[in-house]
Amino acid sequence: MRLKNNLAEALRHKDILLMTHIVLGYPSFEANREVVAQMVESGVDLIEMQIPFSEPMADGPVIIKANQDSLARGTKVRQCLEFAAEMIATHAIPFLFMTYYNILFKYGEEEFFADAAAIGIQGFIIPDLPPEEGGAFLERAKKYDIAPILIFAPTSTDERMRVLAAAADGFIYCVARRGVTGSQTSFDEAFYQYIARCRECAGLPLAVGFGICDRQDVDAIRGRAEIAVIGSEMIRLVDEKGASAVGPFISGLR
Amino acid sequence: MRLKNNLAEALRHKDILLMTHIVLGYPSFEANREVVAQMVESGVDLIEMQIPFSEPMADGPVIIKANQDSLARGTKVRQCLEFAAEMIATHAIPFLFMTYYNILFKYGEEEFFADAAAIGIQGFIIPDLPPEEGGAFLERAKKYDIAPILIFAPTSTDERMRVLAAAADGFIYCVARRGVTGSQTSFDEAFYQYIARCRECAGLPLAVGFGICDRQDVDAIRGRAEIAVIGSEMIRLVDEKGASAVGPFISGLR
Amino acid sequence: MPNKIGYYGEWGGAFIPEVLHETFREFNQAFGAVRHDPTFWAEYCDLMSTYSCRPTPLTHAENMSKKLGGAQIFIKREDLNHTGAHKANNVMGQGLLVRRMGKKRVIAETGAGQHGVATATMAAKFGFACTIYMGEEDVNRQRPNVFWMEKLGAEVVPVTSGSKTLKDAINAAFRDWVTNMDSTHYVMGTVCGPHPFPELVAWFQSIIGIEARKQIVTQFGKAPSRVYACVGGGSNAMGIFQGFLDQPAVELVGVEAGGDGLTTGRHAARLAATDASAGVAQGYKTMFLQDSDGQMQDTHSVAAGLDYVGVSPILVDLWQQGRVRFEAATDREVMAALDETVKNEGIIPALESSHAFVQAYKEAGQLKPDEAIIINMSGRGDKDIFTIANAFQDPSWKRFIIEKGKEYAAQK
Amino acid sequence: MPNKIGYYGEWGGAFIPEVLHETFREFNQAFGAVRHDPTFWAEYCDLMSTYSCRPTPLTHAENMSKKLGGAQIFIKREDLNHTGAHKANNVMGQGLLVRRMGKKRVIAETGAGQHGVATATMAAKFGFACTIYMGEEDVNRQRPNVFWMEKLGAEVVPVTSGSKTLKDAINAAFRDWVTNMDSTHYVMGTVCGPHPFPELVAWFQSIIGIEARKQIVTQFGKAPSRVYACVGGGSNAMGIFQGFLDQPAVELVGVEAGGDGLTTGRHAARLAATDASAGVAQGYKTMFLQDSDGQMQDTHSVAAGLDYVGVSPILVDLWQQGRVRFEAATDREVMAALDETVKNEGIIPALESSHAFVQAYKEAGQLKPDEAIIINMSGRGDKDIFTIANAFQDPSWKRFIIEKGKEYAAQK
Ligand SMILES: Cc1ncc(COP(=O)(O)O)c(C=O)c1O
Ligand SMILES: Cc1ncc(COP(=O)(O)O)c(C=O)c1O
Repeated sequence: MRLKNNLAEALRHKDILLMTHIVLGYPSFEANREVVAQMVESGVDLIEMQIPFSEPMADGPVIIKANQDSLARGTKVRQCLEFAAEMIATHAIPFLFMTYYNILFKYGEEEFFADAAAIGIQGFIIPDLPPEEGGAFLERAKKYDIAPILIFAPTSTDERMRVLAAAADGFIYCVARRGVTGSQTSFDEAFYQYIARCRECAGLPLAVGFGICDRQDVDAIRGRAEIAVIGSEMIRLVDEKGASAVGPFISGLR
Repeated sequence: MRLKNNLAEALRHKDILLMTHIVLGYPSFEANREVVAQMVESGVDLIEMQIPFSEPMADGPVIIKANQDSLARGTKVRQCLEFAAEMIATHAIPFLFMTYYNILFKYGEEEFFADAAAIGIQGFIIPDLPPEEGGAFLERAKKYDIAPILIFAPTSTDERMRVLAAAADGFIYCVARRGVTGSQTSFDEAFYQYIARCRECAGLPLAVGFGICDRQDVDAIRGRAEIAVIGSEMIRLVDEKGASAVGPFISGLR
Repeated sequence: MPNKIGYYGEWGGAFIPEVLHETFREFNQAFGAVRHDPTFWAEYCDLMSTYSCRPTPLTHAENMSKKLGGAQIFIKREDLNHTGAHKANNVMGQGLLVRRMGKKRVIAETGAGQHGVATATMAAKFGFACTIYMGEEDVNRQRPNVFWMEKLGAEVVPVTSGSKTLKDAINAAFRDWVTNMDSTHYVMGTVCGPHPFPELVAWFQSIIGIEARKQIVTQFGKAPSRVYACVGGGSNAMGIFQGFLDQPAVELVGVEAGGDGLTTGRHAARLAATDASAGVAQGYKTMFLQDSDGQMQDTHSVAAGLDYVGVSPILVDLWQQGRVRFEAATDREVMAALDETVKNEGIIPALESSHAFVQAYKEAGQLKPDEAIIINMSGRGDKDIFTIANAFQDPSWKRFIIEKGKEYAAQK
Repeated sequence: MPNKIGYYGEWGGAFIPEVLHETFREFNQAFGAVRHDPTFWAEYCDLMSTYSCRPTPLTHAENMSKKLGGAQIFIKREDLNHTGAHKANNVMGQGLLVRRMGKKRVIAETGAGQHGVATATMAAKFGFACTIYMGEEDVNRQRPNVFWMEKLGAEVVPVTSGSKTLKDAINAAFRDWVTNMDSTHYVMGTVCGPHPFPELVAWFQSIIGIEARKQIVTQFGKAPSRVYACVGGGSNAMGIFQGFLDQPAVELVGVEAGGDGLTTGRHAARLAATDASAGVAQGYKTMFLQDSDGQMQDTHSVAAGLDYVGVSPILVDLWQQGRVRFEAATDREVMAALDETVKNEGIIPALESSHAFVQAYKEAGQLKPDEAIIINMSGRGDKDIFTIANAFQDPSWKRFIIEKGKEYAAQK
């Protein structure tokens, strides 16, 4: 409930929250450190930190490359936890882990929850763990009060959305379109209808992700969902213009 | 009977006759002319002139190449007949045609016999025409008195030799060994037994061919057969040393 | 929850992104329908006997049997399938299913290229659009197959992420699928991936074992003592093993890629070596070659089709139960067994299949001449000409390629 | 004399050098014995169904049938034979005969390389020594087949005389035979050459027609209206035609290599064009492409296996009788039909076989949908990858070859 409450608090002051995405260890932990600082300073409301995985099945080219490069530089899961601990200790906003299930599985699910809870992680986004496979995961999420962020997709039926919402906590991650991360999304009538369906079924704040890259995109979401997620675009920006470009970019979004 | 009689006449003076081989148009008709002249001068007793064919199935590499080169220079069957006419008119020894059956077949068998007889050809050696396929051929050979030279092979049974001898005229061409023209033959006990079988079955003079290249080879035949045939070795000699080497070579054989 | 549908012991499952949930629901439904429709299996058998040449023969390898002086060696000839490997069985079956589902496009991953060629072939036959994902390293190893896929009308996409081999091609195919799930069916090439793929692929491949079980009795008079199959994902092995699972006296042996040797780290042996551990990736839970963080490791094999980090959850379960024994064959052993088979039997196994031959040849002498063993020859080696000619350092082949290369370079 | 044994009308015979007389006597005797021994044919069928995969399927080409809007097109799948072509039928049959004759070595000519691979395969299976003669030009056109022949343990001798193609390979094989007739059998690859080869090869290949005749009735309900086969020497054509010779309503169509076109002189059409005339060469009498002196002419075809000056004496006789119609397909038409077949049916015919497809596609529209035609697909196109990739000027194939070539050149 912690994350949900924190978001409710934040939403008292803002009509839309911003969640940004980083891949841990890419281009380096030092760069991550600077990027996170800039994000927090320029008003980002929550940050999902991706622990890199060799098989990022649901990600697009930009994030795949970031995962690969980070691993190639030797990034370990333990380092990711340490870095996360440091960020959480330094910055007052909620931090989440995004990764694939094998990272938890191999670490030991119970141990991973325990260690993540110990450092103050508030939520997990695991795109390859549907609730059907995540029975123990969902129980542990409750036990450790780490929100299991579940995903709605445009292909989800109302019925399915309700099943997911019942198991989720914190917020619902609404994937704006079919496909993987990093491509353009068109915010059209079909999209608005989809978000309305999400709202109807969710009973939790809605985050909209996949393909959000500028103020116009954020405006399209404002009033329809609570959180705009900036993922691949963040990485692209740091790649092209360096960490110092993050602050101005974020400030211009809202 | 003409060829047989001519050979009988020659054998009254010599204990072994020499038959040499040329490929018409190789390396050129001019060279053929000089080679034949040298052969006759140095005592060759009969000459087989091969009309080149594109598929010299029973020949070895030296003669294959000569056939090919001659054809590549444009040698035609008509030219071969004209050249043969000139040789026969110029030199007093018997001349034979050696070729493959398709040359006769395509020319027209009857016409070919008629034209060859008209210029005085005394025999035909057609290695791919067994008597089973040569019924008309054998009749025409009688009609035009052109000796059909048939071939004995080491694989021929006595019975087969008798069948062949009954159809043949002039002499029998005893192939000294298995294989095609142009390789070395070893004149050993098995060979002597084979020649003895040939003698027993033939009732005609015997020519021994395939792989005869020097005096020693001729000596091995002397007293056992009537004719030594020098084939590929003749061509090799002209290739390597030119037409002028033919005279001395022949003189040294006997 | 956890709901144990799609599990074999503790292995399997369906770890799929939410966007595919509905697609899998429909897929499971369609599969469930045909699974219990006898006309579907009949349609499948008819297609396989008129378009491919099933039943494929069971060949008695008389010369090798004599040479090794032990068991009578029989070879199940999946190489004689249309497109040259057992992959055709799975693909044509899925093609029929896709047609029933009304989809118009298929995608597939491929390692050795055999599954890609088979899928492209099926797509041509059924009139589907087709995209094939293939690791860039495999594109180079299996160029002739790439050429044929393109001629068959498929788009071949070289995958440059990760280790650029089979596992990365699978990821890439999933990425396509989550984008185009409405029009598209993903034709998984082996008994891996999320449920129902393992069950589906095992079902279509069971045709191998059904035939082999009958054939060995007809030709030899009794069941074999052992059955050998190479194991990449495990589809050809599952195919033939299913014919004998209920006969405990028939020992089933899976042969993995030993690469440079099990102690070198350069191999792809999940169960014959001790390097693998349980994990979840590519949509299913199995034994993966991964590091202590759960990152998948680079694998190595001379055979592209065995060069894979995971393995069928069904086989892991059978291995845990002790029903299937696992062994590994090194690249070097594979080349030798291939050479011996070609020279003595006039049969050219694929590099993948040659792994099964290695182990069978090692063990044949332990058995008596009145016993039989079956080697599943999953495919033919024609596709491997570049790899094989290379491995044998064939000088005239090299000269030929150098000349051709010069000729093409001069044209540019 | 003339004794008409071994003649078909005025065609055929046995124009052999005397040194082979005894060999042919034994050969005729051995053939005569097995010809009338029903156990031999049973042994042959058993071998073909366990070592190769006979019966080969008859595939309904639904897409092309629909596209052309005429007859139902069926394809007899000789490509699914072991080694990938109908050549296996002949070769395995002769192998059984050689074993009965007690010989230990086989030789053969080859054009496309298919007959060479098949013979080398048979030799490996039967434990015979093996030498293959192949025109140098064909060695270059069909390099993959050369590689496999060598791996199969055969010695491949490039023939550099004459036009360096099939006819010269035949001459070379005869030269070997007249040297080694005691130990050696010459496995002639087609229904040509001296008697009894045409009869022998036609007999073994008749298995195609026997099967096809049954299959078309089972699958389509009645006999086909037309049957198409490419004609090099004529063995695959004779094979399938024999199944329908006694059904006059079935029109039989042989398709020759039209090369650059029948008027260009660059082709290998003996009966579909007017360039050929009667002649005697390579041991038999037939229609040859020869000049007015009787010298054989250079022939041309994109398909090495059709690039031959002569043709089966049996087919010439059937042609004279009006029983078999002859047509020709140009290289260009062949590439187009190949492409269409690959894309629409997922089937890759050999360049040789593609000739039959050309003519069938031209004529299918003249017939009604309730009629059937059969195309004999004599072999698969894998072997032709270098020729096909070249003909299509495939850029990635070229790039691949250039790279490989550089890699090999650097190793030297
Ligand atoms: C010929 C052949 N055999 C075996 C395999 C391995 O796959 P599986 O283990 O699923 O049979 C492949 C894969 O491409 C293959 O092409
Ligand atoms: C696939 C294929 N088809 C046809 C032929 C032509 O031979 P035939 O006319 O004897 O069938 C060949 C000869 O090599 C061949 O390889």
